[in-house]
Amino acid sequence: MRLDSLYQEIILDHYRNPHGRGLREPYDAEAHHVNPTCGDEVTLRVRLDGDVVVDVSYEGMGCSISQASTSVMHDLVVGRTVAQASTLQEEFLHLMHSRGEGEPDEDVLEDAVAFAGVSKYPARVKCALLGWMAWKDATAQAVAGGAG
Amino acid sequence: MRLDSLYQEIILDHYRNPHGRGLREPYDAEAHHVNPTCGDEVTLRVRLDGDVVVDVSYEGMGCSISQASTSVMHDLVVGRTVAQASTLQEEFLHLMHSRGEGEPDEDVLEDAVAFAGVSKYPARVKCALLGWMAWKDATAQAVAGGAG
Amino acid sequence: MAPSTAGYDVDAIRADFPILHRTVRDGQRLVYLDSGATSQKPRQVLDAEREFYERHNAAVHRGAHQLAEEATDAYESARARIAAFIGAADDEVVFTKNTTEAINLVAYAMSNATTAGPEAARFRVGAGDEIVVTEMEHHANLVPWQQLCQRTGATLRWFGVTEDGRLDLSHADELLTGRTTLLAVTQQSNVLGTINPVAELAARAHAVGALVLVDAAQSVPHLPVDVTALGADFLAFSGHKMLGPSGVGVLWSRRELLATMPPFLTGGSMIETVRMDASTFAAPPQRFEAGVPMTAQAVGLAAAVDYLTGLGMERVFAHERALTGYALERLGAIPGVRIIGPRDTVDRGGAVSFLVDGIHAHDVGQVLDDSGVAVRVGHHCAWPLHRRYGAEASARASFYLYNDLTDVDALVAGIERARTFFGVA
Amino acid sequence: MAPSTAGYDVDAIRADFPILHRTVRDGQRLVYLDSGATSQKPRQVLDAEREFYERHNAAVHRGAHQLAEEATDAYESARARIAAFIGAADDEVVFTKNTTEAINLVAYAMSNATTAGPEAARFRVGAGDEIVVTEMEHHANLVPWQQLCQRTGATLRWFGVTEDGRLDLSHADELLTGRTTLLAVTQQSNVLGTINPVAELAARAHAVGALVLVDAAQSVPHLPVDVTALGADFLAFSGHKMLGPSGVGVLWSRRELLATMPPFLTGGSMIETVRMDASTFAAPPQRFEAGVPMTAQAVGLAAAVDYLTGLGMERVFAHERALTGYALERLGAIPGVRIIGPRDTVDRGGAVSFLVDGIHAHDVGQVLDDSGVAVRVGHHCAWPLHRRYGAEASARASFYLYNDLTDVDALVAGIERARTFFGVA
Ligand SMILES: Cc1ncc(COP(=O)(O)O)c(C=O)c1O
Ligand SMILES: Cc1ncc(COP(=O)(O)O)c(C=O)c1O
Repeated sequence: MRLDSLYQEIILDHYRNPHGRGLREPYDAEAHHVNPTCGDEVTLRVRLDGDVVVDVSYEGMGCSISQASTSVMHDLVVGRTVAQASTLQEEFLHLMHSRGEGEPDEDVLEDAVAFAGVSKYPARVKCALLGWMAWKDATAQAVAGGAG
Repeated sequence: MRLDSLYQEIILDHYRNPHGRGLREPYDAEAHHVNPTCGDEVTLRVRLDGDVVVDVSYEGMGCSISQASTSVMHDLVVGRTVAQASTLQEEFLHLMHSRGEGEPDEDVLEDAVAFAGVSKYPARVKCALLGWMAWKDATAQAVAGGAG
Repeated sequence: MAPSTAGYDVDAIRADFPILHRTVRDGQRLVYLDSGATSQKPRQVLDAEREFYERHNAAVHRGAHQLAEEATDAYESARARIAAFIGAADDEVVFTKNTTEAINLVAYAMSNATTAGPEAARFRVGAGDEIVVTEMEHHANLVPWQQLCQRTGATLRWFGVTEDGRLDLSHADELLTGRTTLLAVTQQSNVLGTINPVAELAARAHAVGALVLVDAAQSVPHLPVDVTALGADFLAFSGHKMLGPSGVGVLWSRRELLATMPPFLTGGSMIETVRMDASTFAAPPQRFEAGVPMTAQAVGLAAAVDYLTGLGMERVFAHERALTGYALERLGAIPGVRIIGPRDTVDRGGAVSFLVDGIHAHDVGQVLDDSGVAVRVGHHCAWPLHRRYGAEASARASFYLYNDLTDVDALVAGIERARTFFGVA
Repeated sequence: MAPSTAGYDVDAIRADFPILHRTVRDGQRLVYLDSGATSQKPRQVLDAEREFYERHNAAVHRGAHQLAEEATDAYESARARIAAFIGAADDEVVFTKNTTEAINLVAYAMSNATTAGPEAARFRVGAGDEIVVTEMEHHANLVPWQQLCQRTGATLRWFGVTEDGRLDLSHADELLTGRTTLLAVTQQSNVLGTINPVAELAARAHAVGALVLVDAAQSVPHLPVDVTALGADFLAFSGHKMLGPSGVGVLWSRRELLATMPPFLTGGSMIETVRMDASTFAAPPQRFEAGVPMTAQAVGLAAAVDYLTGLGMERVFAHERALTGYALERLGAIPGVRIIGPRDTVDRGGAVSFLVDGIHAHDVGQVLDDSGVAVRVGHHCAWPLHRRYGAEASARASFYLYNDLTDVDALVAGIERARTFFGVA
């Protein structure tokens, strides 16, 4: 069934019980992103320790896809190096642009493979990417700030 | 033949030998009109004596239709009262907007009936009206000036 | 008594719209409830456009050959029919690409008045002057005025809205004052469905010497509009929302205003004379139509207007009112559904925006789409209005002349399915 | 050696254009020599538009339902194909309604830079700055710059033209200086047919820090254009002159320029966030596409680009060059015919403007029209250029891919007929 392949159980679980939600101190950088067509927004903070992502905290409003995707991202990137997390971000971006043709590697993307079905719905791809884009932005600032 | 019904002999005669051409003194008012699509222009002066049009003098460049029409107009309005000439102007305007359906009265419009065929060609109607519109404009100024 | 819809044959109408017979999402019947975004097009409109291209296509107002004559006639006949449709004179109708351009045209003409001649004085705006809008405006009738204020130093002020989705007129006297240069207001909200008392507002604005621009993008397609009765100075609407092609819209204004308003887009066909150092401009409407226009689309829009006139706008409005009444009743009966906008059909058109408790609008829209029901989700280009009602987004069903009661039933069934799917039923 | 036209089958091409098979003026074969004003449309383009309306029509970038997805895909695929046609990246192509709007967009963005943030500094223009154009510009690439100067206090300067219809570059160093903010120049003159050395001019303008806008309305339809090779900053063209629908045009610009250029038209779909008192704007190209766009027309233009690519622009250009060479030769042999523009095919496209001694251009055009031959008469929206050559008006034959040698023969026969009719033969 079409709806079930879009809204996989993993997605609905993360939506109902988001991981890592809330804005926490301390943090190195914060980004605020919006989806201009629907008004969904996320405020996201990144805390690094050296080149390791030690916390990602966030708050926002949005649909099941954007909420769940941010929650899944939290689990994926926290504890990884910025380089590893960036690779994951690119993998996920690639999957989202695959138009349902992507074959994601579960060993790499873990729960995020559940979003493969979203890539068939171009209007929802932006929802799935909202948190990731905010993370990318905040992390770039954090890295630049650390270097400066 | 279509061309002959457009370019009647009367038109070609006036085109080759325009009546009243040249800018003369004295005059009460002058108007300069252009046809923005083709660049045709006319400068036209009106001389009134009381309410009688005693001279219409003009200069300009343009196609056969605009040149001939101004020449025919000269013959029609000079010597008439402003009221009579204005009626003629309206008659002619009406004929030009008749799309080939007009039945002009030769006793009224004289040589100007030759332009009936022009009304079938909307793009040329503006040519036939160029001089008349300048006359109307200049006369209105002359009348206003005389009153003021 | 509401106008009768007797003899209104929605099945016959639907037969004219090829797209309504396609299926979506693996064979579901298409239930198109997104006409507020853009309408579908009947065969008659598509045929008129194609006939123009296959028989008469040429650049208008520029050539003297037979095709150019025919194309110019088709274009000007389209203008005349569209003008008649809104009770206007031919030379008061300016073709634009959409409502948005029509509104921007006025906003830019007003800033151009700063460096134009004295005849343009009444369009000038600067520090101390005020532009008044409302909180229910579409971005197209808000952002251009914000920008005009930024360019000129004028101040933007606005009417708020009431809890039940009406304009809050209680501060009208403070808002409309001698400082007001222009009031810009929508005739029908694309979110709430609310029909505003434009004639009354126009009278009040005129009393303080302000100009009045009416955003008619959601009214001209759906109800009889007569510009004289309305009393506005400018009226803007889009062809694509009223059965016409994309790429064509209309700015209507009074002859005497157009006659002194400075130009906006400049170039070919809008000039009187051109020299290297300076130019003068043609009379309206040409002055506001620079370049080769959207001729085929104007012809298509005229065919749309003929189609609407054939049905009768009173009957179109009555049909939509019946659908809206039914939808408000059925949606109101679903637990957890909150309607944003008036809950009855008084002064109200057929845009019905709603929230479903516990399900984000995007997710509601997704389940509806999966059921073949096309609605709009998001803020519908009225973000401040959504904020006003504490909603980041809503779902909107919008009706048009080809919808019927079964479409409303499909909407209701889809919402119920969403509630079950997301476990909030 | 000129590119080969081997295998170029003009009869097969003509079969694709329904209008070319109609007759005019009581049964005369239509000889359409007015493609410089607007081109005719092949069946393939009309079919693509209709298929869009009948299957996929919806508002783009606004909906989440299946039709909205399909419409958005169709629109963005059109953008990608049109971008590829001129060697550009997708996000560097902005849809406008025509060339005129595209040029005005840049001119208004430049005046908006005055009140925009510091990132827009390089677009600012004011007293002491200069905008440079040429004497052969179409009004669309002249009047908007006159108006920009009027709004901002900048000065307009221009390149003259030589007796034989070329740009006079002898004063280039005086014209292009540190004061030059922008050079606006046509790639191919719509009157003279002259193809200007745009890459060279762009290099010289860039050397003094100026921006370069190229009016490609007459080049993109007729010859291979690669924006990278050209080295320009902005390029504008119209769909209707290149087999596409009316109502759609393109502004191309470099990504880094679009990224900092202030918006022009404002409203829906071009925003990032909107509050009542202020808004922020989306990334390009959306920032420059306010309102529901001309989606079906963009789709039609992409089909036109596919058609042109199928033929190959090198071959289209070679075909037109062959026709132009033949026309220059045959017209040159008629006593009393004076050609305005280069008399050979070096750096020259297929617009051939001419005067006939003793017969006004309107009258020449009338006799041609009566013979079934459609040409343009007047100043062709290049009034200063006509004044430069001492002509109030000229007749212009302009060729396109569906014309053949018999069309040139018909033109010549029509001119002979005019000379006989008016007794100047
Ligand atoms: C050289 C040139 N520039 C600009 C234009 C304006 O194009 P449009 O009228 O499609 O905006 C034209 C054609 O009219 C042209 O030939
Ligand atoms: C009320 C209202 N105003 C303006 C617009 C803008 O219309 P367009 O996008 O056709 O310019 C719309 C629709 O999008 C609308 O609903």
